[in-house]
Amino acid sequence: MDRLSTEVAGVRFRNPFLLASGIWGETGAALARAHRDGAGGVVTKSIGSATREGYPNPTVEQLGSWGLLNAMGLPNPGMEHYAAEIALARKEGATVVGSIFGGDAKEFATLARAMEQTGVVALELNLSCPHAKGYGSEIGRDPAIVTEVVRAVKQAVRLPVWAKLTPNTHDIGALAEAAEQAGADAISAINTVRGLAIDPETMRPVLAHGFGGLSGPAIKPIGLACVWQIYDRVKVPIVGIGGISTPEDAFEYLIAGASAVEVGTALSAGGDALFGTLSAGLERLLEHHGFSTLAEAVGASHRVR
Amino acid sequence: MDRLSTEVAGVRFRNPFLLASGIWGETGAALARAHRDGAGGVVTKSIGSATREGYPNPTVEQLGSWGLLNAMGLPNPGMEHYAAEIALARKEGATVVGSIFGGDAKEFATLARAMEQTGVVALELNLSCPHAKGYGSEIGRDPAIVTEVVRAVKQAVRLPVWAKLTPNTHDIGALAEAAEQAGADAISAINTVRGLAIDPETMRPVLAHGFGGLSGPAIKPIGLACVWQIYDRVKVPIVGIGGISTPEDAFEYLIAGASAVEVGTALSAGGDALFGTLSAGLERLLEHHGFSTLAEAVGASHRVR
Amino acid sequence: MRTLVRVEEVVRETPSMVTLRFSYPAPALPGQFVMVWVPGDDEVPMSLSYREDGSPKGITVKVMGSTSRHLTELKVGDRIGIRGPYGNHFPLDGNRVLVVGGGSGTAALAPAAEAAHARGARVDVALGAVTAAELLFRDRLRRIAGDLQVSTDDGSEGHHGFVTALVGPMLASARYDAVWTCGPEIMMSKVMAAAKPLSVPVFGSMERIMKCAINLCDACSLGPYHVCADGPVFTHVQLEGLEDFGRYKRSMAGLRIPV
Amino acid sequence: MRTLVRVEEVVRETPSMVTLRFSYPAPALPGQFVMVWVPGDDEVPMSLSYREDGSPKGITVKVMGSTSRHLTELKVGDRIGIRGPYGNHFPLDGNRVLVVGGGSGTAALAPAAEAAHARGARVDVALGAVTAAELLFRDRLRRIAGDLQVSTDDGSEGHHGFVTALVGPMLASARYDAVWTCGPEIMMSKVMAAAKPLSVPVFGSMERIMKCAINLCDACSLGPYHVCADGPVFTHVQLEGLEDFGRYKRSMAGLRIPV
Ligand SMILES: Cc1cc2nc3c(=O)[nH]c(=O)nc-3n(C[C@H](O)[C@H](O)[C@H](O)COP(=O)(O)OP(=O)(O)OC[C@H]3O[C@@H](n4cnc5c(N)ncnc54)[C@H](O)[C@@H]3O)c2cc1C
Ligand SMILES: Cc1cc2nc3c(=O)[nH]c(=O)nc-3n(C[C@H](O)[C@H](O)[C@H](O)COP(=O)(O)OP(=O)(O)OC[C@H]3O[C@@H](n4cnc5c(N)ncnc54)[C@H](O)[C@@H]3O)c2cc1C
Ligand SMILES: Cc1cc2nc3c(=O)[nH]c(=O)nc-3n(C[C@H](O)[C@H](O)[C@H](O)COP(=O)(O)O)c2cc1C
Ligand SMILES: Cc1cc2nc3c(=O)[nH]c(=O)nc-3n(C[C@H](O)[C@H](O)[C@H](O)COP(=O)(O)O)c2cc1C
Ligand code: FES
Ligand code: FES
Repeated sequence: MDRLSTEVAGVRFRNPFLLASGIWGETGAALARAHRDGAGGVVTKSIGSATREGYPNPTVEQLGSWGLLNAMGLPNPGMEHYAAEIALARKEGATVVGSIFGGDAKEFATLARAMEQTGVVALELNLSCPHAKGYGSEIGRDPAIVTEVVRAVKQAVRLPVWAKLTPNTHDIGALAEAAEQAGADAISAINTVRGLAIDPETMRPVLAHGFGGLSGPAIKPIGLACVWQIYDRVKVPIVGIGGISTPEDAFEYLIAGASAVEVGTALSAGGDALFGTLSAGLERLLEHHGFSTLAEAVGASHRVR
Repeated sequence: MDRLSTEVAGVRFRNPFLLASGIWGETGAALARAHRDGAGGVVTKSIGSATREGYPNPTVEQLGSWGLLNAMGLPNPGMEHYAAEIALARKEGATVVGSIFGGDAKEFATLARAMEQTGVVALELNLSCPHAKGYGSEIGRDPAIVTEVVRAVKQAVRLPVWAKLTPNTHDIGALAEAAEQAGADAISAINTVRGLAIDPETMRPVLAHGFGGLSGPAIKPIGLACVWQIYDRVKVPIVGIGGISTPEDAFEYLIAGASAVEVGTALSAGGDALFGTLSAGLERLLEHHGFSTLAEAVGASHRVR
Repeated sequence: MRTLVRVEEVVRETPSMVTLRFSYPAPALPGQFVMVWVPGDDEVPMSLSYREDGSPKGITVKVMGSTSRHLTELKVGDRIGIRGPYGNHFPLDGNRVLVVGGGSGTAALAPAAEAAHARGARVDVALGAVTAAELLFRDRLRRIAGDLQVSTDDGSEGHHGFVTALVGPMLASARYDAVWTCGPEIMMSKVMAAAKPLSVPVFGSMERIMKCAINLCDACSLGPYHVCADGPVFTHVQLEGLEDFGRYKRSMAGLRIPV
Repeated sequence: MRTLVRVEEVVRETPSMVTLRFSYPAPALPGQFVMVWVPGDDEVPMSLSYREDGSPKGITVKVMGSTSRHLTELKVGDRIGIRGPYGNHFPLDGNRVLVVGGGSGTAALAPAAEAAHARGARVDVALGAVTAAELLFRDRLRRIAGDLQVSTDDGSEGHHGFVTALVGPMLASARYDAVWTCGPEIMMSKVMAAAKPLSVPVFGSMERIMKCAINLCDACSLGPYHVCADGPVFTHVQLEGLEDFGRYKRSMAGLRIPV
């Protein structure tokens, strides 16, 4: 299994398959379960300063087997209460990345400091949730604000900082550059893509919040394009996210430039067995292509002639 | 069939289902065939100043039944040669909208004048092709350039001008506002979403050009979200595009704010019969919801309480 | 993937509970639940209280707050959105089963009891409610039950007290293959305590906040489990190992709060 | 939706033509084509010259430009991408069929001739090439043909001249249900002219630029038709009505240019 281990900004994960933020991550028990299931690491639900219920139901809409629209609205117990969840996950051996969201650079920095206390191995800044008013893509779409937030967090903590970017932009490369220049140690991409589902019978948007974020296989080509572009623009490692459900999907992200990947929506259908299947399949793919370490595969597609 | 007829900026179409630009529209014979098949109108392939071969193959990649990635690279015979194709389509009775693309406002204006001579009923400005170097989204992503192009075209022609926008932006509403303020008579949305497919075996991007544009069912939620947002920001009519393959899809676009829709990728599987199926189904849906004209349905979802 | 259905029949079961029947073709196993969308309002989980193929499916709603109230006020012809069914189900085996239902919990149990009866098992039932009028599906269950015993908190019918008081004697009177239960957690934990010395396995149906219902959002967390996917039916072995069972649940925000 | 396959066998058929065999499970009808991707190079349409289920499928490539050359230089074990099969096919009926092939056009005809023979039809063949060495599938077709006649432009084998000269006499000698042809358009139009007085229907397989191959991009326009979806096989009735047939094709840019 050593072939599968990977490093993201100084942090080693036993395999590159991380639990994506917002999936199973509201409780420490679920994070621990993902670890037992074989996740290389687990990213927490995005945590804010205050207890937040999120949007009312309906919060998800399944679109065939190829896509999911969600507007959870960042429910979370709040940083203060969440520390105990992380402690539980860490006690069971999980390598935990703490995801946080805030309304401005100061809030991010304060949260980052609190999150650092919990013993997470890295911070992921959710700069990109497309459906939270005043938060999320309102922050993440503007390189100047990305710079400000990342810089403030870097000044506040010693942990590696991953900037999670939105695909709802014309130039994700520019956002990645801004993050890198501000000191981000890694780039996570992508978050969900803004979308809407309308019920033709009642003529209402299906999700209570209206707009939602698209995830699942439908966004894999979008995520791959983003990772490819980011790889061309920055030197820091990339964590690839979006529509990964097979070992091949993950391999494509790696050769496009990702050093690790996060798995989200696919866990709905894949359940407990998915992490094991992904690792076993990727191990075979790396071997098939003659890569003796995962690192050799990272960005390999850029080098094919 | 009168219930289905619709008006976009002073132009009446017998039904709201228009052939999308780039689908079947390289030749007049194909435009005429779409008209015979029952299209309410036909939008031409995007035409430029010079003869252009487009990108080498592979130019398309099918992703399950839910998505298509293409990088045709705007092949077209050039405006001078294309006039004869439009003449042929018009002779057979088609209501033709002329799509053009250019590198700057001046080129757009020149092309617009030439296109106006062919007798098309409206112009669609392709401000949004995501995979043409120096063209496309390089132009369409910036409100200032959108303003410049639309203004130049409006000064050059008397025809109604439709600005076709890219979803590869953080705020399509701002682009729509820019277009409206510059005099655009309608907004078309959306063009394809930037994406990439990599073949895991050869480790190469599948499309010869690398990046492509995602279309088909996968982008319907994205297109619907864009149309909804645009409807909230501008007064001019909207032509909804993206992933429409059923009457319900079209109905959702109408109640989200579109006055007409364009159908693209679905014609691959749907073929000749599709326009008829869509019209018949939409007629039933309008009746079912008690709309005696299509106009009543436009934006209805915004008004449901 | 949400199907809009028309309410075909509305049955007032008790002063606080109403059954809505509707056609929804997806097959369902006894104990599974659906997500019920009230357009313009919330979406909530509801057990299928009628699940047979061919006949209209049904949910039985007890008024708890605004959405459940809204549901009980619907009329024939009104539309609701259904997705699912989700989750696991009560066992499909066992020759003699004791069904212990409290309040609206009986909604999930009735189709399971009927299915067991239909395949030839003997089903005994212990049914509890606050008061006689609130006894859900008493007549429906009497048709299939070998033995049906009733309790009410106010003594207006059957045993005066909690339904758990019926369980001990019933378990002692015969050899059961399993106990199936649904109701307040404190009730279910007492049922387990009663069954434990006799080594009769207990299957209890649990409730936690449901948002996605498809094993993603973690809203329905119960220890290491997700009620929407690993449940709603759990064995006593699973439940007894849980610190939270009978004690804590999660708020809409994921905060751990007392049950 | 593109399947990468390994070249399993390479057969040099003629000085300018090579057959590549590979396993590709999708079923195909005689006359259908696939899109063949040479990784790192172009993707081009190729008729399936072997299409039977169970045995490796095959394409037979004539060197035209860089991609076809690249294909003919591949070795066993090299990988190509395949998608399809696309388009319609030669008829699956007719008791006596005349097959008229010119040059690499015979690649599309051979599987159709074999399929007809396999279902009991009599198949006669007129085969033409520039020179004897370029006669494609002569031996393969001889195995199934009732009558096989050959022509070469240089007279090195069979009739000295064009294959069209063979067609008139053959058509006159028996009652054919259909003529199937593939080759240069000028050849196909002469075959149609010969068959017309006898009212024998002619089916011709056409070539136009293929990009999407899935009925979207209009690159393969032929009058109102798309060769990728409405063809590649057209009847003489369809073709005779077309201004472009034998005269014009479309460039990569969609420009109308002489054939
Ligand atoms: C698997 C499962 C099956 C259920 N089956 C039935 C049934 O057959 N009949 C029945 O009457 N009730 C059933 N419930 C409970 C039912 O979902 C709640 O009573 C209902 O959601 C209350 O909504 P409300 O808006 O009326 O109440 P609110 O005023 O919003 O809340 C009252 C209480 O209802 C519960 N609740 C609210 N929203 C949810 C939610 N999204 N998910 C879970 N619980 C929620 C919470 O405990 C809350 O404290 C079931 C719950 C689950 C988890
Ligand atoms: C339905 C169909 C079936 C075919 N079957 C066979 C076959 O079985 N065997 C065979 O040898 N050839 C076949 N061809 C022709 C084959 O596709 C071309 O010879 C090949 O594409 C040439 O590519 P190139 O790069 O070598 O040539 P280039 O130098 O690129 O071009 C030479 C000529 O090839 C043709 N061509 C190039 N690209 C394409 C394209 N994308 N689509 C169509 N034509 C193109 C054009 O006429 C062009 O002028 C078929 C074509 C079609 C449309
Ligand atoms: C139900 C759900 C909740 C999510 N919550 C969060 C979140 O809290 N923070 C975050 O950064 N991303 C969140 N995401 C986005 C995912 O982490 C991921 O970026 C996205 O879903 C794409 O990956 P996928 O296609 O594998 O699901 C959420 C996604 C889903 C489906
Ligand atoms: C093969 C192909 C070619 C296209 N060419 C053009 C074009 O030339 N100009 C343009 O404005 N849009 C072009 N588009 C975009 C479509 O017009 C449409 O905006 C997009 O495909 C979304 O609609 P759909 O999902 O119905 O296909 C093309 C799309 C496809 C699939
Ligand atoms: S309700 Fe979302 S995981 Fe169970
Ligand atoms: S090749 Fe694109 S339509 Fe035929």
